[in-house]
Parts: sequence; C-alpha cells; structure tokens
Amino acid sequence: MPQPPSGDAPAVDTVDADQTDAVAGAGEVEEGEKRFRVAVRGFEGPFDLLLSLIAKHELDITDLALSTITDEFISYLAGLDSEEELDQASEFLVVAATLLDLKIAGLLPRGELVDAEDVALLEARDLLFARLLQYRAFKEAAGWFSQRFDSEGGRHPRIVRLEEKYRARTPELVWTVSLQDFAALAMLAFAPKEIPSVGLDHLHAPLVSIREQAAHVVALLRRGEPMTFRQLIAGAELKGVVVARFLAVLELYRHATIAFEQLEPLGELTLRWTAESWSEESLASLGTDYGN
Amino acid sequence: METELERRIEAILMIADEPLSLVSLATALSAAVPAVRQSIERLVADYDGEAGGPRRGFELREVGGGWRLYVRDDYDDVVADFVLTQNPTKLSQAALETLAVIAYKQPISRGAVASIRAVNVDSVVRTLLGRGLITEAFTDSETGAIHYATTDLLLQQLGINSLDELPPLSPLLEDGAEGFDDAR
Amino acid sequence: METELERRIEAILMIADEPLSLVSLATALSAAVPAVRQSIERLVADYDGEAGGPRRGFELREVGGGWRLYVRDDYDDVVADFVLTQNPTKLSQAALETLAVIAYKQPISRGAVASIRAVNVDSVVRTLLGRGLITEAFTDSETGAIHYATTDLLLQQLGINSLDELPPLSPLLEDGAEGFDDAR
Repeated sequence: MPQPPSGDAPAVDTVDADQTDAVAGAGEVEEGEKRFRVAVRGFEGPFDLLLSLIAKHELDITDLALSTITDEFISYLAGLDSEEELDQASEFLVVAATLLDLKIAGLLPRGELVDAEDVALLEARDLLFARLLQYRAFKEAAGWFSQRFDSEGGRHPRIVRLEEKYRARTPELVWTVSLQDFAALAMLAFAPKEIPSVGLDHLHAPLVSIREQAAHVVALLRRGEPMTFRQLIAGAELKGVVVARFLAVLELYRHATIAFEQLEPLGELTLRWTAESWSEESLASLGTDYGN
Repeated sequence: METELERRIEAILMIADEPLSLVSLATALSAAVPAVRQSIERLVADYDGEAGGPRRGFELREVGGGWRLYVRDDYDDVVADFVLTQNPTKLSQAALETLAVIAYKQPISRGAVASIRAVNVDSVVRTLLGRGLITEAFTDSETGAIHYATTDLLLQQLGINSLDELPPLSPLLEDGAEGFDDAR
Repeated sequence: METELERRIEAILMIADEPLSLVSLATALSAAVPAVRQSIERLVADYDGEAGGPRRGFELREVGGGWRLYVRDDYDDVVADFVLTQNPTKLSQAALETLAVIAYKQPISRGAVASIRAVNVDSVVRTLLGRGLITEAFTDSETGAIHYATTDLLLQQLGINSLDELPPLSPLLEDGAEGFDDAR
C-alpha cells in the first residue's frame, strides 16, 4: 500500500522464503558472492531482490531512503577492485537513476483526492516500472549470452590452413590499385568515423515534450515572482501537458534551479526560481531520462 | 551416387574454415539442395555412430546457419592443449546487455538502444562492431540514423542457427514493453 | 580402451594444422607410442574403407614425419572448384582497406585492425594471408595475439621498393588514427 511521504512508514514484512529463493535463483546465472547488498529499514538483501520486490509492487518505493542505499553503494564502491565489480557498479547507476524517477513519481500525493492529474501521474509511474522490468529482462538475456559465449568458446571447429596444392590453384590476383589509390584507401580507413548523433525526437515524436514544458515553466518562474503549481498549469487542457509540466518541475528541482514550498500535506505547492546561473544548455539536458 | 555426394561433402568440409550453408554446398557440388540436406543428415548420423560405425571424435554441427566439423564436445578437453586458443577478451556486462538489446530489437538505431539502456552506448557499439557481432544494417534515409543488426558470427559464437533460438524474454518484459512502447 | 584412444586421436587430428608425430600425439594423450602407432594404423584403414565403413572423402597421411588429415586425392577437383569460387580474382573493397591499414600500421594485430575498421576482419585477414599479401610477423608472448606485416609481393604489386615509398598520410589523419589507438 502506498504511504504518504511524511509520517512513519511501517516496516515492510519480511520477505517470505520461497520468494527470496526464486529471485536468488534467477540471479545465480551470474556469480553471487560479492554482489552489492542493501540494508535499509525494512529490507536487507541483494540489490536485485530489492528491485524485483519493487517491480512486483511488494515493497513500496516511498518507504525506501534512497540516500541510505546510495551511501551504502558508495562505500561498496570503495572496496571494488575487479573490472567485473565495476560492471556491477555501472549497472547500479542505471537502475538507481530509474529508482530515483520512480520515487519522485511515488511520492505524489494520493488519497481521497483522486482526479485526472493523479491518474495521469500514476500512469507515468507505471511507465517507469515498465522501464525497470525491461531493463531486468535484458539483463537476464545478457546472462544467457554470457553463458553461451563461454560454453561455445570451449568448442573446437576445424580451421586449418589450406593445403598448398589448392592455394596454388587459386586464380591469380588481378591487381588494379595504384599507389595513390592505395594511400587514399588508407586515409579512408583511418579517417575517424563520424558517429552521427541520433535525435530521438525524430524517431518517436512524443505527444508532449518535458523539455518544452520545462522551457515554459522556466519562462514563467524566471520573472522572479513565486507561483503556485495550480497557476503554472492554468490553461493546460491536455492531461499529458499537466503531467509533463509536473515532471519538468521535478527535473528543475533536481537541477537545483527552483525550490518549492508545501506548508501542509496535499496543500498548495508554491514554486520559486533559485538558480543563479542558467543557460539554454541546461534546458537541453533536461528530461533526457524520459527519452525526449 | 548418393553415397558419392556424402564423400564429396566430406572432402569440402575438410578444408572449410567457416560454416557452409546447404545452398553453398549444393552450388559447389552442382547438386540439388534436398540431396545435400539428406547427405548431411546421413553424415551427422554416421559420425554420431548411428550408421554402424564408431561414434567419432568429431561431429558435424549446424551453427550460424551452416554446417561445420567440430571436435565432439566429449573431447574438447583432450584437444584444448593442442590449440593455440586465442580467447578474445570477455565482453563487459555493459556490452553484453547492449548486445542483448540489439539482438532482440533489431534492426535498431544507436539512439533507440541508448534510450532502452538509459546510457550512452557509442563506445560499446564500436566494440561490438569490431568484434563482428553486429553490423550496420541500413541507414534511415530521413534521420540518417544507422540501424544495427546482429551477424552470423554472433550466431556462431552463441552456437545457435537463427535468432529464433534466442530464449524468449520473460513474460515480465512483454507487459513492460507494451507500456514502454506506448510511451514512445 | 584402444578404441577410445582412436577417438581421442581423431579429435586432435581434426584441429591439427601441422602433421603430428607419434611422439607428440603420445605425449598429448599420455599414451604409449606403440599404442598410438596401432591406433593410427587402424584409423588409416578405417578412413580407407577397410574396416567395414565407407571410403572417406578424407584420408590420414604421413607427411614429413607426422600424421595429418588431408582431402583424399580423388576429390581434389571438387575441392579445387570450391576454392576457386571462394577466391575471386579481385580483392574486395573491405580487403583492400584492411590491407591499407596493415600496410601503414604494421606490425599490427587483427584486433587492432578490427578496432580501426570497426568491423570484424577475421575472414579478410585469412584471404590476404592466402593471397600472400600479408604474413604473420610475430606472436605477442603476453597476449598471444598474432601481428601481421605486409610482404614483398605487395610492394611488387604497388610497384615500389620499400614501405618508405608509401605516400605519407596527412598529419591530420595520423592524429585521428592515434586517437583510435588510445581508445582501444
């Protein structure tokens, strides 16, 4: 059950044994011992297990103090030495970013006040779950790839030099390349390959762009006057626009460009511009987590 | 006559350095593909000791969409000392995961991979290209985005014949993916 | 037991590139030389069709004091035709580019070429070796990676006397190429 952000979060019941086994079993594909373990209030175990419990809605993300997990992770990092463990570390970063998004979505007020805004935000939250699930599925597939590479790497196909008598009977090479052409080929091969950056916007044009909405929010708040969120979304008719504008506010908050005040739970949300330096470039990097 | 075809296939397999498809064998031997297929099947059974002879120290395997002679896995340990195994360095976890995304979602642009992986994948894609595990399938004429697909070499190194043999992604993903697709 | 030895010898012969002496086979298999000799004799008869099975498309021959599997003479034409189709008279663009990379960066490992070209170059390198345009210069003792260099044949084809006569690449590109080295 989702809990309000404030107030005491009840300890999560201990995970029942068979479930732990099931998840641990799936994780055994990769070797188990030195994996990152988390100990936060209400949960202690491998990071993987934590994830799958959240994904199955059996552990409430709002109950977790991500800062505690992060602290533990940083001290875990300090003890890393092998490359393999570093892989785990980068994996953590990917998932932690998603968790953070999840938590932001999870901290949204809910209760009697069920209106269109809330529903839309819940949908956004489900999308993040979906991303988590997708990430886990590909991670499992990667485990299968690794196993296959290992087992197939131990097999021995016949590869032998072609017998001289056959080689002698191959047709003579017709060489048509001049010295200059040969040098030109070398230049072609050495030329750094342009890595074209792919604008995702072209591929999947989102219905509503968080970045655009952020630009709108920035434009309104930069005038200096504090505004309530209600004022910010005044006139927005599309549910998606409201959601995107809210996510934009969260993103801006994450970048420490704005501050907000909420005097009581579910009360009016007042936003204030606090950034000392702001450039259009900062805006460009906003919302990239959301794929747009 | 049929038997003769098996012997000729045997001769070619002896010098082949990559898996040979039924079609390329048939072309080289001026034989019909079904006849080649039957001969291959008989050779497999023959080397497996199901045709009256011994179970050979080698076997004929279909890998990466073609047929190739391999040391029978029972004897892999015996030969291990004999081959200069130049085991390529293992792929990193990041590379494996990126490869998995490309394998299941191909053809796919680098940007689309990055959005699933939530990280920049440029250097990993380059590594995979250099290893020959993926290739540039086509370039989107509108966006200029290069789309990547996996290669036969990947199938070979996985010891499978087609992408159909990849394990199905967990049903969990199915649910998740739908939601995800909608979001795009 | 004796039969088992034949199967293990078969496995080793399947991947052996050079003729193997009885002694080296015996050592590898921890078997007695006379036992290995007898097994070899039985295998020769077996492949020749004198043990109840077919006369194989390959044969076990003693060459230069060692034993190796060869295509049986009867099938030389079949194999020669096949080799012909695999070796067109002109080098592909990919082969030419790979050759150019090796010419300017030699000695260079296959992995390093692959990382510059961002494609797998294994089969292209085999072709170039087969054509005698490159050769194995040395094997890195630590990594086991074979390093390749160009041959005099390439110089002849290009009409030059030494590698010094290769046109210099523009300094700009040299930098770019070095950048790639660092990135490996």
